[in-house]
Amino acid sequence: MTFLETAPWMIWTVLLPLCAGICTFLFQRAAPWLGVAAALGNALAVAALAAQVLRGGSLRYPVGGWGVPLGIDLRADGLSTLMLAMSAVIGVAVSVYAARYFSDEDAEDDLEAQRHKRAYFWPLWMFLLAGLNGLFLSADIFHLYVTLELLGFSAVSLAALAGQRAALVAAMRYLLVSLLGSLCFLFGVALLYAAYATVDVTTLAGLAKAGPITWTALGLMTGGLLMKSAVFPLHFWLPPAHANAPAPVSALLSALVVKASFYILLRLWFELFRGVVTLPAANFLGLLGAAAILWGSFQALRVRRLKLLVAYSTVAQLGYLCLLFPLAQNAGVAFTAWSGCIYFMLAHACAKAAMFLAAGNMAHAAGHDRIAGLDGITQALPLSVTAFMLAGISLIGLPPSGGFIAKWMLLKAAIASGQWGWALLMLAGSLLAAGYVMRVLRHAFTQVDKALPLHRVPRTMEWTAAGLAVLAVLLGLMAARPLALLRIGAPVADAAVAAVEGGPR
Amino acid sequence: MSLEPALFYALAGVGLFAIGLHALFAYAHLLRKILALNVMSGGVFLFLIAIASRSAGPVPDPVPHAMVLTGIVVSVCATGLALVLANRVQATTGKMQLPDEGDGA
Amino acid sequence: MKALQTAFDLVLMLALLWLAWRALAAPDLFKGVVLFIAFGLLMALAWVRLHAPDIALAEAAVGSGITGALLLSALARSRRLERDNPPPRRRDP
Amino acid sequence: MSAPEPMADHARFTPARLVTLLLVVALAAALGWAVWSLPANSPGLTGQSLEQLPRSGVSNPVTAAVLNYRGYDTLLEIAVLLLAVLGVWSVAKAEPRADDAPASPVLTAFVRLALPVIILVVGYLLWIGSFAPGGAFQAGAVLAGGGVLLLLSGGGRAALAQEGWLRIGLVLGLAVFIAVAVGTMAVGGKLLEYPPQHAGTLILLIESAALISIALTLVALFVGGRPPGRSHRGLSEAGERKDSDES
Repeated sequence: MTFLETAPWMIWTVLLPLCAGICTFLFQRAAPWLGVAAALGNALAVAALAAQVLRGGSLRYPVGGWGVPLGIDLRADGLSTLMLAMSAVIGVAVSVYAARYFSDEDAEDDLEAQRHKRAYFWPLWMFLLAGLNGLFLSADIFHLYVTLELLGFSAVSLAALAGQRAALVAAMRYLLVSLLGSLCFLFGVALLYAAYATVDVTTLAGLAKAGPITWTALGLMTGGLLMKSAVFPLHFWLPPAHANAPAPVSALLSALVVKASFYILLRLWFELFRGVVTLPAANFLGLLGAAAILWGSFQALRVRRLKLLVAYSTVAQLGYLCLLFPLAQNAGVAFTAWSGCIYFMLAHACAKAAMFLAAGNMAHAAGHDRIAGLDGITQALPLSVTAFMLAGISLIGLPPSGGFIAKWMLLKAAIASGQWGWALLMLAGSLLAAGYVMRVLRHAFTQVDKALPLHRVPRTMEWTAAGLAVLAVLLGLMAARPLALLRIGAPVADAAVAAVEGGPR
Repeated sequence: MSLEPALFYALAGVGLFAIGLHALFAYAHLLRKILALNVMSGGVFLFLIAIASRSAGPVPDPVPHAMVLTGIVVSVCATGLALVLANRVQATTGKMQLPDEGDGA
Repeated sequence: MKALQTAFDLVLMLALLWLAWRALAAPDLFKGVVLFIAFGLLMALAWVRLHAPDIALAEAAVGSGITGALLLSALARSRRLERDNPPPRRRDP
Repeated sequence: MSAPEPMADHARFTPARLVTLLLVVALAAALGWAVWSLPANSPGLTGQSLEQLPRSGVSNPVTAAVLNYRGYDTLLEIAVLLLAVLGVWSVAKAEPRADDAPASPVLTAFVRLALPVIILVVGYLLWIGSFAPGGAFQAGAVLAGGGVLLLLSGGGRAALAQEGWLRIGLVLGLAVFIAVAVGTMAVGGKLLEYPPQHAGTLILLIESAALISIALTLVALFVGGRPPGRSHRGLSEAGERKDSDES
C-alpha cells in the first residue's frame, strides 16, 4: 500500500511507453500485444498518480536529484494529471482498436502493406505516448521543446503511414510546420534563458516582467504553438494530415496531439507569462478562435469526404479552446472559464476519437468515405453510427454530454462577465456543428433497398468507438471528480479566492 | 551598451533566423525549405552560445551548450526525416515541392 | 589585439550571414548545398571564438559533415528520380 | 549535375511575398530589440554548474550538463534519434546501390587506411569527453562519417543487411540509458541520480552505448530507407499469419 502511495508513478508514464517503443520495434510479432499491454500499464500508472495528486496535492519530482535551476523538474498538478488521464483513456481505446484494425484479416489492401503499417504503427505510437506524457509532466521549457520534437516526429511519421500520395504530401507539410513551430518555441526559450538564467516554468513565472524580451518571447512561442495546435489561420496543414491517416492515427492526432501544444500555450499564458499578457492580446486570440469556429464549421458543411469533415470539425472545436483567453481575463469568471476550457478538451478528445474511429469503421465497411455514398450504412453498422451520433451530441453540446457541461461553463463565464459576443458565437457554433453532424446522419439513416457492397467490420472496432462515444456523453454526468482534480494547483484562482485577494487582474 | 561581441553574435543569430524564415516562405523547393530550417536552427544555436559567453569567468555557461548539443542532434534527425519524406513526395508527385492543391474535398 | 579580434568577429558574422543567404538563394541546388556545408564549417569557427569547443566539434561533425552528406545524398536521389522520371506511383509502402 | 534549375522556384514578386517579407522584418526587429535589452553580462548558471561539478562524475562542465544535470533531456533526445530512424524506415525503402557507379579504387584504398584512424579518433573523443571537449555525440558523428565512407566505397552493406543486429544496435543507447535510469531508482535515488562515486563510470557506460546507436542512426539516415527485402521480420515465413492476427 505504501508502495502504491509513494512510488514515483509519473516517471513510469514516460519510461513505460519508451520501453514499449523499444520492444515493439524489436519484437514485431508481439507488437500488438505489447502495445495494448503498455497502454493498459500506462493507464494504471496514471490512475495511481491521480490518486496521489488527489490525496496529497501537486507533486514535483527533481530528475537526477539536482532540482531547479540546474536540473529538470517534473510536476504533476491537477491539469497535467487530467491531461495524462485523457491520453491514457484514449490510448487504451485506440490501442485495442488498432490491434484489430492493423491485423492481417482486416487488411483493406494488400497484406504486405498491412504488415508494414502494423510493424511501424506500434513503436511510433508508443513513442508518441511517451512524448505526450513527458510533455504534460514537464515543468521545464527546454524539456518541453524536446518532448515537442519527440511528439512531432512520431506524429508526422504516423500521418505518413498510409503511404499514399495525399498522406505523404500532408505529412511533409505537417513536418515543416511542426519544425518551424518548434524552432519559434526554442527561440523563445533561449530569450527567456538569456534574460532570467532559468528554464523552470515556476521560477520564470516569478521573474518574468513585461518588456521587449518577454513580449518577443511570448509572441514567438505563442505563434509556434498556435501553428502546432492548428489554430485558424494556421490550421491549413491539419485537415489533410488528419483525414488521410489510418483511422486510429487520425483519432490520436485529433484527440491528443493538437491538445499537447495547446496545453503548453495554457501553461505559458496563465502561468509563465501571467504578468505579461495583455487584454488586447487575449482578445486577439479569442478572435482567432471565433474565426476558427466559423471557418472550420463551414468547411465541414462543404466537404464531401467523411474523414475530412471530422478533421474540419477539429479545426472548429479548437476555436472554442481559444475563447478561454479573453474570457479568463475577467477575474470573477476566470476559474469557470478555465474549467470549461479544460473540460472541453477532455470531452472533445473522447468525442473526436470516437468519431474518427466510427468514421474509420464506415470507411472500412463501404470501401470509401464519400458522405453521399454512405446511404443506408446504419443498416450494416448500427453501432458505429450510434457512436458517431453520441459523439456528435457531445460536439454540438447537447445535454447531458461532456461537451454540454464544458460549453455551459464557458457560456456561464461569458454571460456572467457580460461578454455577450462570445456567448452568441458559441451558440452559433453549436448550430453549425449540428448542421454538419446531421449531414452525415441524414445519409446514414437513409433507407436503401439495395445494400452497399460492404466489408465486415470486426466487433472490437465497433465497440471501442462506441465505448469512447458513451464516455464522451457520460463525462457530462460525472464532472465532479475531474473538476475537483483540476482545482489542485490551478494557476487560475477560484472566483471566491480571487474576490478575497482582489484578484491579479 | 558597449561593443560586446557576445551580443553581436546574438544579433547575427537573429539575422540567420530571419534569413532562414524568409527563405522558408519564399522558395517552393523542399530541399531549399529544409536548408532554410537548418539555417534558422543555426541562428537559434548561435544566439544561445552567444548568450552563454556573457559569463564573466573563464568558462562560459555550460547549460546553453548542453541545449545546443541536444538541438544539433535533434536538427540532424529532423533533416534526415524531412529529406527522405521529400524524396518520397517527389516520387509520388513528380516534383520535389508541395503541390498547390486543396484539401481533397 | 582587441580591435583585431573585434574585426575578425565582425567579418565572421558578415560571412555567416552572406553564406546563409547565398546558400538559400543559389539557383543551383548543388551549389546551395555546398555553400551550406561551408556555412556549417564557418559556424564551427564561430563556436570556437565563443569558447564552445564541444559545440564546434559537434557542429563540424554533425551539423556540417553528416547533414551535408544527408543533403548531398538526398539531392542525388532527387536527380536520379528526375532522370528516371518514373510515372507517379500511387503506393509503395 | 550543376545545370541550374528553372527559375520558377524563385517565385515572382507578389503581394503575398511582400507581406511575408514585412512580417519577417518585423519579427527580426522585435528580436533585435529584445537582444539589445539583454544584460551584456550575465553568469547564467555557470556558478552552480561549476559548484556541483565535483559531484557530477566528470570534469568537463558541458558533459556534466548533457549527461548529468540535464540527463533527462538527453534520454529523450536518444529516443528522438531512434524515432528518426523509425520514421525514415516507415516511409521509405532503401534503394539498391546504383550499379552504374562502381566505387573508385582510390576511395576504397583511402577508406582502408582511414578507418583505423577514425576508430582511434572515435575512442579518443569518447574517452576525452569526460575531461575536455568531446563525447558521445561528437564521437558518434565521426564514427558515422567512417560508416558513410565505408558505404560509399562499397563495403559494409553486408553488415547493414543483418537487420536483427542493426535493430539491436539502434536501440542499444536508449535501452542502456533507461536501464541506468531505472537502476538509479532501484538503489534509492531519484531517476538518473547517479551515486557520485559511480557517476563517472555510469556516464561512460551510457556514452559508449549511445555512441553505437548514434553512429548507426546517422548512417541509417544517410542510407535513407529501411533495409530492403525484409521490411517485416519473417514476412515470407508461412507461420506468420497465424500468430499475428489474433490480437
